[in-house]
Formats: sequence, C-alpha cells, structure tokens
Amino acid sequence: MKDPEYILEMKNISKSFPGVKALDQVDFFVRPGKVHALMGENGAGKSTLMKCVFGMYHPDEGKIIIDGQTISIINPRDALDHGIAMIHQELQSIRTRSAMENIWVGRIPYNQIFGVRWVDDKKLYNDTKALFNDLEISIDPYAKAGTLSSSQCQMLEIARAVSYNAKIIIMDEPTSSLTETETELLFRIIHKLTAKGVAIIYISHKIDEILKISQEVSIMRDGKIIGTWPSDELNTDLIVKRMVGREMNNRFPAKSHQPKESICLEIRHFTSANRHSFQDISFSVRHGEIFGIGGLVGAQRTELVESIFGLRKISNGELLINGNPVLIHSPEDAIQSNMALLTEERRASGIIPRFSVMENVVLTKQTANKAYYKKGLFLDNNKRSADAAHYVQAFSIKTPSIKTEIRYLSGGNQQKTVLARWMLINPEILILDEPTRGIDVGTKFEIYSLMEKMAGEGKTIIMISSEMPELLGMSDRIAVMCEGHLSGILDGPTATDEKVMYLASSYKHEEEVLNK
Amino acid sequence: EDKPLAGVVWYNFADTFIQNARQSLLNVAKADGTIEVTDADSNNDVATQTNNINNMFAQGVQYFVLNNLNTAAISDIVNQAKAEGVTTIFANTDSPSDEDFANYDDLYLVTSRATESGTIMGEAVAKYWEEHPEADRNQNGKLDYIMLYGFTWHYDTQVRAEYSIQALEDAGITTNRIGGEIIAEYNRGKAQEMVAALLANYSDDIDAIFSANDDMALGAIEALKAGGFFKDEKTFIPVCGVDATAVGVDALKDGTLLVTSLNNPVKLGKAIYKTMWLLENDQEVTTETLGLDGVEVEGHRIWISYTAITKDNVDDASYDINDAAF
Amino acid sequence: MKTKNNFSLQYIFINYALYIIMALMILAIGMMSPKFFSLRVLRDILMQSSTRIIVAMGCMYILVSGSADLSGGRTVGLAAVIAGSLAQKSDYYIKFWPNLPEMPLIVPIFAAILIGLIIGLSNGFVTAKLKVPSFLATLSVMMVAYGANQLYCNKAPNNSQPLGGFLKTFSELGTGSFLNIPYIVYIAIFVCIFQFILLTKTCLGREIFACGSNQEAARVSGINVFKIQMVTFALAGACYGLAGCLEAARTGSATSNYGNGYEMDAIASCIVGGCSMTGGVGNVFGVFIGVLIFNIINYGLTFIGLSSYWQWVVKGLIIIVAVSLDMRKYNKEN
Amino acid sequence: MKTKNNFSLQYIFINYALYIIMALMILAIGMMSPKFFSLRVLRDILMQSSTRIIVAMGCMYILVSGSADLSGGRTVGLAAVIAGSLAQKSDYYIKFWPNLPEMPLIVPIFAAILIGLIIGLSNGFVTAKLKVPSFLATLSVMMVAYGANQLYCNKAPNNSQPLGGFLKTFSELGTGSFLNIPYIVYIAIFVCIFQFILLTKTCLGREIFACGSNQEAARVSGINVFKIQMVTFALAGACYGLAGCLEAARTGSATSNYGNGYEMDAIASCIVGGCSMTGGVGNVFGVFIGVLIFNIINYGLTFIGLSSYWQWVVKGLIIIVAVSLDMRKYNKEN
Ligand SMILES: Nc1ncnc2c1ncn2[C@@H]1O[C@H](COP(=O)(O)OP(=O)(O)OP(=O)(O)O)[C@@H](O)[C@H]1O
Ligand SMILES: Nc1ncnc2c1ncn2[C@@H]1O[C@H](COP(=O)(O)OP(=O)(O)OP(=O)(O)O)[C@@H](O)[C@H]1O
Ligand SMILES: [Mg+2]
Ligand SMILES: [Mg+2]
Repeated sequence: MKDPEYILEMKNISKSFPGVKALDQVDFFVRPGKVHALMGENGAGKSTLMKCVFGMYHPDEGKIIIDGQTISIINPRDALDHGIAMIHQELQSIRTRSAMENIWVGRIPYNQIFGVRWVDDKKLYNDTKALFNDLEISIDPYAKAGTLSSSQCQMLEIARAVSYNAKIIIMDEPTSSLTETETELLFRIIHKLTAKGVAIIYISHKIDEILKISQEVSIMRDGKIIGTWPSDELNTDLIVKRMVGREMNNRFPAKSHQPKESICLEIRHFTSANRHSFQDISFSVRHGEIFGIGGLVGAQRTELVESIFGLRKISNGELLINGNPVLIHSPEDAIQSNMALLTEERRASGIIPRFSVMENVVLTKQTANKAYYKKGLFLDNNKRSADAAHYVQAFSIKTPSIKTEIRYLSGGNQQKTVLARWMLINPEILILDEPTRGIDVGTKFEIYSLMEKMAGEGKTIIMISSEMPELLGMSDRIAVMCEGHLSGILDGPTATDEKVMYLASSYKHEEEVLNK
Repeated sequence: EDKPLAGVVWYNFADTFIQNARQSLLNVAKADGTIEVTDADSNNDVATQTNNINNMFAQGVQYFVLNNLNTAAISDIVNQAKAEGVTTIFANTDSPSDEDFANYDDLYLVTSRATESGTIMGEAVAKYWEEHPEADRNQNGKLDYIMLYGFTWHYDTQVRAEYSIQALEDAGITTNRIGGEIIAEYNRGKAQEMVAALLANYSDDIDAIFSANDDMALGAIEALKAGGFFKDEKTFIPVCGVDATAVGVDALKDGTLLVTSLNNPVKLGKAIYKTMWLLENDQEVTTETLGLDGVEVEGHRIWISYTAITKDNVDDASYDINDAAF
Repeated sequence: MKTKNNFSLQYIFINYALYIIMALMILAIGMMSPKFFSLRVLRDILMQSSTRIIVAMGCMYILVSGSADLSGGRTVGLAAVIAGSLAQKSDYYIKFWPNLPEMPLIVPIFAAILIGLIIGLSNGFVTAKLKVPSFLATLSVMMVAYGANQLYCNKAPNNSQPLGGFLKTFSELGTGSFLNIPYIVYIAIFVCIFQFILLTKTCLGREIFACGSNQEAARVSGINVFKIQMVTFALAGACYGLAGCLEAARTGSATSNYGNGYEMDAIASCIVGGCSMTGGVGNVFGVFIGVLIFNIINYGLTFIGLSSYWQWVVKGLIIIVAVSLDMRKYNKEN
Repeated sequence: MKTKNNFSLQYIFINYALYIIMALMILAIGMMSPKFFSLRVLRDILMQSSTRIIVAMGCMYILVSGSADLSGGRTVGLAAVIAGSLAQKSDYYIKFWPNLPEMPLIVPIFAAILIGLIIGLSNGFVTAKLKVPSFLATLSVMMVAYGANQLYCNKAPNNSQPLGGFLKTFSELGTGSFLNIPYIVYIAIFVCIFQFILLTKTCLGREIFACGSNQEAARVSGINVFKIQMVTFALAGACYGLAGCLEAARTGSATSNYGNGYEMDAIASCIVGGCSMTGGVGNVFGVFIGVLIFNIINYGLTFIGLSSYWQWVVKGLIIIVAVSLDMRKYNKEN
C-alpha cells in the first residue's frame, strides 16, 4: 500500500451546539512530517474541530480519515490508539498526583505478576527523567502537579503528548502560558518530531510563532475553513487580513499617553510569607504609566501581584497608594482601593463557570458598588444586560447570547469576558497578569488600545507578560524579576529583548558568582 | 470508697421509658449508696451494645445489667458473663431460656411481660367492639385495623402486634389488617403522615388503630382529627398505645386515646436496684424481700406487670422518678 | 426539517423527564385507587411537604454555596423542643418551665428561629473560619446540638417525656387553615418565594451562587467568601429553626428525636431538584418539585396500602429511574 | 536560626495534630480512670474498630475515586442477615432456612461478599452508566437494599426476629482470637494492607486516584472511567459485605437494622483521616487512624461513665477541635 499524501483528512465536518453552528462543513487535511498551523479568531471553531479528531466531540456529519482509512473515533482512548495525541487548551492537570503520574496516566509502566499490573516505579521515574532530559525540561518528577506553576503544567502537557509516540500531535495553544525560552524549547521538540515524520497541528494566536514553525496554515472563520496556504507564501499582514477579514497595519496602537510625575502605587520591601517566593521588592508606579513586569517562569511575578491584591500574605513590606500607606488583606480591600487584578489562570480564579456571560461581567461591579445595579431592593437586570452587552460588543466576545453560560465559550472569549469584568469597575490601578493569553490578534489590538486609553486618563497599569513584543511594545518601564528578586527596571523605549533576558536570569548569575 | 460497681447498658436513651427507668435507677442508687451505678447507651444498635458489654466488663463491674437488644444472642451473652464471673441481670427484655438459667447461677431477669401490653390493647378494643355494634364501620363483620410498628426487629414491637391481635381473636373477633406493616419507627410525625395517607383511601373501613407506643398513637389521632374524626361519639375510633406517657394520658383525658398501658419505669429502676441490693447483702430475692407492689418473683425471674390505663384510672399512670424509697 | 421534529418530542421528554415521571406516578396511583384524585389528598401532600420544603430550602442555600449540611435534622429537633417548651399551657401538669407565664405565639417561633440561627452560625464558623470540611463541621455541630437537645429534654420536671400541652394558638399554627389551605402551606410557599427572590434578584443571592460555582474566582472578584458562607449557614439555620417550630405545632408534641434524618431527605430532594453537590447550581422551583416527588411517593405508596418493606424498594427504584432519565438533559454533548 | 526552631516545634504540632490530640485524649481518659491503660482495653478498642475499619476502607475507595457512598451501612446490614441466615445450627428453633443443612464457614462469608459485590456493582452502574449523582445513586440503592433486607428478615418462620443460633465456627470467627488478638483484627489489618498495596502499588490504584482527582483529565488520557468506577464500587461493596458477615459473627446475631449509620461514620473517619470529598486524595493509614480516633472517643467516654447525652456534645467538640487543628497543615502558605 502506498503512503497516502495526507495522514489526516477531515471531510465535510459539521458540529452544532445549542445556538451555534461551531463547525460548518469543514475540510481539513494534514500531511505527515509537517507542522500545520490552524488559526482563526476566538470562537472560530479551532478547538472544537480538534476535539472532534480526538473523540471528545462527535461530529454531526462528515468523516475522519487517518492513513487513508475512514475511522470513527468514539473516545479519547480510540484517538490515542490511532496514534493521535493532544495538548488541550483548557485541561487542568491531575493536581493531587505527581508530575510523572500526570505524564504516564493511563499507561503507567508495570510488571505483570500473578495477573496483577504492579506499578514499576523505577521505570516510571526513569522514563520520566529520560523524557524530561530529552525535552530539556527541569521539573521534579515527584512534584505534585498542584504545586507547579501554570507554565510548568503546560510543559508537562507537552511532555505527555510527546511521550505517546503519536503520528499526529494536536497542540491547542501550547505556548499561551510559556515564556520565550520555553517556546524555543518547544520548537526544538517540534523539529525533532517532524523529522521523524510526525504531523503536528498547531493552534496559536501568535503569528510570529506560526510563521516560524509551520509549513502550512489553515485559517478558520465562523466555523468554516476559509483556506490553506503554504507558510512561505504568507506574512503577518496577510494572515491578519484573512483572519480578521480586514487590513490591520499595526500590532500596537500608537503611543498616545504620557506618564505623569505623581506616584500612584508604591511598594516597599515587599516580602512574601512564603519563604520560597519573592523577597524585598520595592518599586513605584506613576499615574498614567504602563508598568511591565518581565521574567522567566518561576520568577514569582504572579505571587507578587497577588500579594499586592491581598490574595496572599506578606511577611514584610508596605504598600502606598497616592503616598498613603494602605493595608490590604483581601481582594475586597484592594477593590475598595480602586485596584483590579486580572489573574493568570482564568479557569481557576477567573470565570464563574455556571454564570452567564452577563453575570460574569457584572460580578465585581455589583459586589463592590451595591447601589449601582439596584432598582428598589432588587437587581436591575436591564442595566446589567446593557453593561454586559456593551462589553460583548466592545471586545467582540463571541457568544450566542449574553445569557449563555460562560463555560460554553471558547477560551479566548472567556478571557475577554473576565477582562470586561474588571473594565466595568473602571479601576485606578489595573493589574494584568498575562492579559492577552489566548486572545486573537484583532482583539489584542483592542485591548492594547484600551490600555492606552486608560493610561491616557491617568490610570496606572501593571502588566505581567511573557510575550516579549507585548512587554516591549506597551510598557513605559519594565521591571524584570528573577527567582523572587527584582533584578532591575528598564526604560521602555530603550529596552530590548537581550536586556530583559539578561536581567531575567541575572540573579542566578550573581548567585553563581558569589558561590564561586 | 470501694463500693461495688454496677454497669447498666440501656438500649436507647432517646426512648422516654428507658430514660425514666435509667434516671430512677440512678436516683435510687444515689440515695442508698450501697452500689455505684454507671451506664451506657446502645443507641438502638446491636453492635454498639456489644461494644458496651465489653466496655463494662473491662471496667470490672460487679453487677451487669443489660437492657438487651440482641435477643438472638442471649445464650452467648450469658456465657460471656459467666466467663467473667459477673452477676448479670437482664432488664426489660426477652427472657433467657431455662437452660441459660440452669447454666449460670448468678443470672436474673427483671422485666415486664411485654406480651401484656399487647393483650391490654387487644382486650380493650374487643370490649369496645362488643359494646359498640356500630364500631364495624363498613359492616363487613371484620375488625379492620391499622397496625403501627416501631422498629421491626424490636422484640416489643413484635409481641405487641402479635398479642393484641391474639386477644381479639381469642374474643372471637375476625380481623383484617389494612396497609401491611406500617413502620413508623416510634415516631409521632411519621405515624401522623402515614395514617393520613391510609385514611384518605380507607377512611370508611378503618375500625381501630393499634400502635406500639403512645407517640405513634397520638400521631394517628392527629391524623384522624384532621380527617374529621373525634368530633363526637359517632366519629370515635378506638386507638391504643403503650407507655402511658404524659401526652398519652392527656389524650386519654380528652377521650381520644382508648387505652394505654403503663410499664412503670420507677418500678423497673427500683426492682433492678433492690435485686442487686439483696444480692449484695446475701439475701434471697423473693416477692416479699423485694417488697414492691405489682412485682412478682418466680425463681430468678422478676416480673413487673403492666397496668392498663384508661380514662377511668388516669391517676394510676403517674409516677415520681425522684421517689428513691425502696 | 428532521431536527425540528425530534425537537418537539424528544426535547420535551428529556427536559421535563421529572415532571413526566411525577405525572405518570400520580396517574398510576390514581388508577389503582381513584380516590387519589381528590382535594383532600392534595391538601395532605402539601401539608406533609411543608416542613420538608422549608428544610430543603435551607439545605439548598448550603448546597448552592458549595458546602454540605448534615445538621438540618437535628436542628429541626432542637428547635421543635425549644419552641414546644415555650408554647405550653400554664396549667399543663408537667410544664417544662413551671414558672413561665403563657407566651404569645411569637415567642416560640422567634426562639426556634434564633436557635436555628445560632446553630447555623456555628456551622458557618467551623466551616469558613476553622476550615473544617463542611461535611465534618456540620456533622460535629449536629452531634453537639443533639446532645444539647437530649440534655434539655431531660431537665426536670420533663424528664425526657415528649413535650405536650401546647397552647391553642400554637397548635392552630400547625393544623389550622385559611381558605381550606393550611397555614403551614402558606408559610412554606412564602419561604420559597422569599428564597427565590433572594437568590435570583439580589446581589447577595448572586454572590452565593458565585461562591458555590468557583470560590477562588469569587474571592478574587472581591466577594467576601467568609461572610457569604456565614450568611448562607445562618439562613439555612433559620429555615431549620422555623421548620422545627412548625413540626412541633403540626404534630402537637416534640421530642429530642424530631427531625431525625430530615437532612438526608433534604439533600436528596435538592439533588433530584437539580442542585449539585459541587455547588453553584440549583433553583427553588426544582427543589420544591424534588420535595413534592419524595412526598408523593411516600404518601402514594402508603395510600395504596403497600407495606413499608416494599415501599423502600419501590421508592429506591423510582428515584433511580426518574433521576437517570432526568440526567439525560445534562449529558447531551454540550 | 529562628526559622529552624519554629520548624521543629510548630511543624511537628501542625503536621501531627491528629496524633497529638489522640495521645492527649488517651492520657486524659487514663488519668480519670487508670484501668484504661490495659491490654484488655486496647484489645477491645481494636476489636470494635475492626468492622468499622473495613467499612471505612470500602468507603475510602469511593471517596478517592471522587464519588460518595451512602449505601455502606445498609449493605453491611443485608450482608449480616444473609450471612447469618446461612450460618445457623440445624437445631435452632427458628431456623431461617429450615431445610438447609449446616454449611461450612466459607458459605456465609462468600455469600456476604457476593451480596456486597452485587450492591456495589448496582451503585457503580447507576452512577457511572445512568449518570445519577453518586449521592442519590447510592441513597436509592441503599433504600432498595434495606427494603430487601426487611422483606428477607420478615420471611416465615423468622418474621423479623433477630437471627441467632449461629454455628460455633461462625461465632468463633467473630469472637475467637489467635495469640490473644481477635481474628477480626487480623482480617481488618489484612484488608488495610491489601488496600494499601492495591492503591499505591498497582496500576489500578493509580488510575483510581487519577479518576478521582480529575475525571476529565483521566478520560482524555485514555482511562476507562466507567470501568474504574465499577471496580471501585465493587471493591467497596465487597468490603461492606465482609464487614457485615463479621458483624454478625461478632455480635452473634443479625437484624435488618445492622449497620445503620455506618456509612456516615465511615465517611467521617475517612475525612478525619485525610480523604477529601472532592476525590483524589487519601491514604490507608490516615483512614485507619481516623476510625481509631472515633472508636477511642466512643469507648473512652463510655469507659469514664460520661452520660450518653454529654457524649454527643463532647464528641462533636473533640472532632471540631482535632480537625480544625489538623486542617492547619493544609492552610500554611506554601
Ligand atoms: N460545549 C460547548 N457548548 C456550546 N457551545 C460551545 C461548546 N464548545 C464550543 N462552543 C462554541 O463553539 C464555538 C467555537 O469554539 P472553539 O472553542 O472551537 O473556538 P476556538 O476557535 O478554539 O477559540 P479560541 O481561540 O478562543 O480558543 C464558540 O462559539 C463556542 O461558544
Ligand atoms: N515552588 C512552588 N510551589 C508551589 N507553587 C508554586 C511554586 N512556584 C510557583 N507556584 C505557583 O504557580 C503560580 C505562578 O508562579 P510564579 O509567580 O512563580 O510564576 P510567574 O513568574 O508569574 O510565571 P508565569 O509567567 O508563568 O506566570 C503561582 O500561583 C504559584 O502559587
Ligand atoms: Mg480554542
Ligand atoms: Mg504567573
């Protein structure tokens, strides 16, 4: 039998959910040994299409052909048996179990004695270690997944997908919580895989990555594939145009704001109650400033901003707003001080899954300002709907209606909804932890514009970002953290990739120097 | 200082009768002071009772009093007590067999005859039935009754149901049970709800209601009242209970409850204590030495009789649990 | 339009499985015994459901907020006894508080709700502040409440007798009716409406749901999770207290054993009615129907004269069938 | 090195709070009544804990796999009655099966485990296949089991009487001992060791944990979640069945009420021992200690002669204190 041209063919796939036709007669073909990128705006149907391949959804119509054979995939087990592996966009890890079990779950190495499958712990550890070495991942195989940071969990997912030795690996936004160093690592892994003939389906909103890694690009819009092109025929503008359906010349809005002299937020000697976290951090942020925070994974940026917001305890340090010391013990206090925090993990600490889009948007506003939505004793639904509808429009949140439960939205649209929640309270200090994670280019631009506008109004914005262009493109100043320490603050306009990267690993260097 | 210790294991403190017997025993013991009493609650559970028995023996009691739930394992318990060498009194429960008494000399029984409470109900209803020809409400010649059970595995529930019907049949009355085993778990609310449901369907048939305790009988009465009964003579339905609780006696006075029977908890408490006291003082246990009204001694078996309580003798239902004289 | 057709038939069956089964059940019982279709039966069932509905409503607050509550039954019991002890006629021969004058109706009601509140707040404190898992927290508080109840009942001169001799007004509360509908049915419906409004129309209600659905996200969004948990447990406690008082009034007596097992019935009714043990979902009407279903089964099976033994078996099977059909509405791929 | 010092003292107190409290409790009881420090008491407590341990182990499978199981108690009851009815002497005056010859010991044991398995598999089927939430599924199955048990017990000639008159060998199983340690203690320990090995050393065990911790993640990793749930419920059922048989042997009788409430005790012990209601965590040793703590409280408080009313109060308070201290180990900032 001669090798078919395509390893995976999806023909005429349709899938509907109540109120949405998520996939509309999609044809999609993937060649072996190639990276096939799949792009599209939030809610275009990318994840849904991939879930159909992986047996998590069952298409209403259409067929799936693998290696020239039409097959029906009824569950993920089937998909795995057919040599398909997947990195999921939203999947949480098995938090109570170790990293190595997370990788090998479902096929833990064993010795069969008396018909019982005894776990071969040694092999389990060694295989994991070998896999990690191979992939250059430095995670303790014994560490509980619940104690890992989101980027480490993402690396675990990647390692897991690779470990299946699959013919097809689906990667649904694998880099959305990775820093550039790790992204590089992922690309090296991908190269090794494609060299072995593995087909990769790569979903991402980061166009640079797509152009760098993929050979072919398919673009989806509204549940349809609008075309497939070889990557070398494409460039950023073309992709954006095809995705969004209109021209987009700039990735970032023109800088229009000017930081004021007055200091809005200042922290002094901030030290976490957790001894392994950040130590002695001091900086101040001015009114109308966009203050970026950069660093590698594990730099404790998230912990720092969560402490500022009252989610975590500090053992030392003080916080000043407009020059006045304030005590913040809880997010409630923080919100009363006009702060907002968009957290890093939308699933864990962002969305209220059972709430409608509308209720998710208005949640903080209605809690913080009880009088605002009240009509008599009760909530004014018209007002709430109007506010929610405004943001659904402004952020182009793709949802069948504002009454749809948020858990049915695509990942990017969930992120936009949570952002809208914070925008609605119109905070003086807005802290964003990876704000554009999983968000499509068009909307990213909208969000950047919004940040510009807010800064222009004299509001203070602190943004953690692992996306270097975003960090460099938006920030007035960039603080770089390394292993819980502040290793330096760079001036936005003069900062470069290299400078940030140097500082991001500087603390380590110093310590090494000291030890020698 | 070194007073002999008596360990008492009751089946369920949540049972009013048991609670009063327990209190009475403690009061008598405290007032007299010869024997110290400690007790435990089996919570209506055989396994807990088994644990409590071991616990008492581990404490090294000289007298062991068991309000036994585990009526199938009497011989085993007697053997265990014998091995421990502890004087044992079965209280208010099914009697050990003659072999058990032969097997162990220091074995006693202090109890009411549970069967009597059934018989009292049956006889009262039989009497009512004779006197009131209209009591056969559907005129089918049969006495259609509802039987409210407590817990099915309870010896008392079983004999009360059995002997009440037995008494009717002995009086030559044909009976018919409506609604199968209605298990209301000695619970007033449950009985009320279940009788209400039965009443909605069999309202024209029901001739009498038997209940294994007063609480359930009172629940039944509430349901009957809501169903239009007890308005006058004509709408009277005989309902019988057991225990003569305060609320039960109230109902007798109101003319709703037909009959109840008193198993005097004070008498039980006193009889248990007096038995131990006599043994402690090396005296023989006889009806005379025991000296309690309505308590008879038959060998090692000490019987307390139930008193039937009706509207006419409600005063007999009262007792004073603080009465410590014996 | 193949889909459309499927829609109308299958859709209805899937989405209203619970109601359909309830209707079938009623029909079946009615066929065996036509007297079942009577106002009296309806009234009985509503009346029997009333206190259960109030307990289930209390339980629903807790489930929606993401906890579990095992203290319901024993709180009902304690409240019943306390209300009863304050509602006795002054000439009753074993009056609980011999020196207390006769009280106006509001006193026992208020006392019952108060004791419910206290237990609720204890539950809340142990769960939300001491971080004991709600299952254990409420189990422990329940034990303390039960112990306290027995100690109270055992006080002289009562000596663990069932409490009786209630004032006319108090008994009337539980057995009287207006327009042939019992007062307690009005009260239960009032509690439902109150709760419906509180949960869906007020900010507090939405915050309760938010905490139950994703506590961490709720916290980040500025909701005071501790406060919300205290409030839900307090509301639940108040419901239990009220239910206890009505239970005493309805049955005309009270013992320490009242309410035993109500918490399980309440949780079960809530789940049948669409609440989830993991929190954040539930609607008042569903829970109302859930309680009714249980009570219709109980009443109906006794009504047709089925022995209690068989009732257990049949009840278990009905619930399995009803809920498994009902669950199909969540298991569509979406 | 201030931190180091803190470490050694505070760390130990926080991480071993449960053991420390248990030790304090034992000391306190021993001070009040020195006879408490005796081999006999130890033996009693171990013996009383044995069946509870086996039930708790069964329950632990379910909690770890992310479900809840309310059927434990009634399964114990049914198994006890069935085992008992097959273990009677041929000359017992109300023999359950009058025509059956005396059976070898293995028959009642096997029958009990079998009935446990059947109930477990029913639970599993209703939960995993019919998608009824485990709380309701096991509640319904429990109702059916209880009804069946009462019907069985009510069969002539037994008529709901407690079953007794067991064969020597059968009673010996529950009361006999080897090297002064009761057989049932050996059996309980064997069950624990078996479970420890199964959960930690075999693939099946790992899969159970994975399903409990994150069912969706387990499913997309290719684990057959349905199979795992069936297996855990079956294992749990087998434990309950075994416990039921031993309970009958230990007490020398059996009624349909056996095992009533054991499921709650088991869940409570599991949670005290570190299991979570949300699944995926738990260790055999912790659960073992959890059961012991409950039994020491029960035994100890009776031993010092505390009245049953006060026992409820004290027990509730001890659990609150112990668990809230124990919970601090999870609430450290790390
Ligand atoms: N389980 C579901 N139920 C209902 N609607 C759904 C469900 N899953 C997805 N959808 C809808 O299908 C559409 C496609 O979603 P999908 O997750 O495939 O988008 P996506 O292209 O992956 O977007 P993103 O870039 O944000 O991840 C969305 O409109 C979403 O609301
Ligand atoms: N050693 C650790 N132990 C426990 N939790 C950790 C540890 N390191 C990180 N985490 C968790 O992971 C999350 C992110 O951690 P951290 O602040 O170190 O990452 P970051 O520098 O913000 O990196 P990223 O860019 O991925 O957000 C935090 O919520 C933190 O609790
Ligand atoms: Mg997606
Ligand atoms: Mg972070």
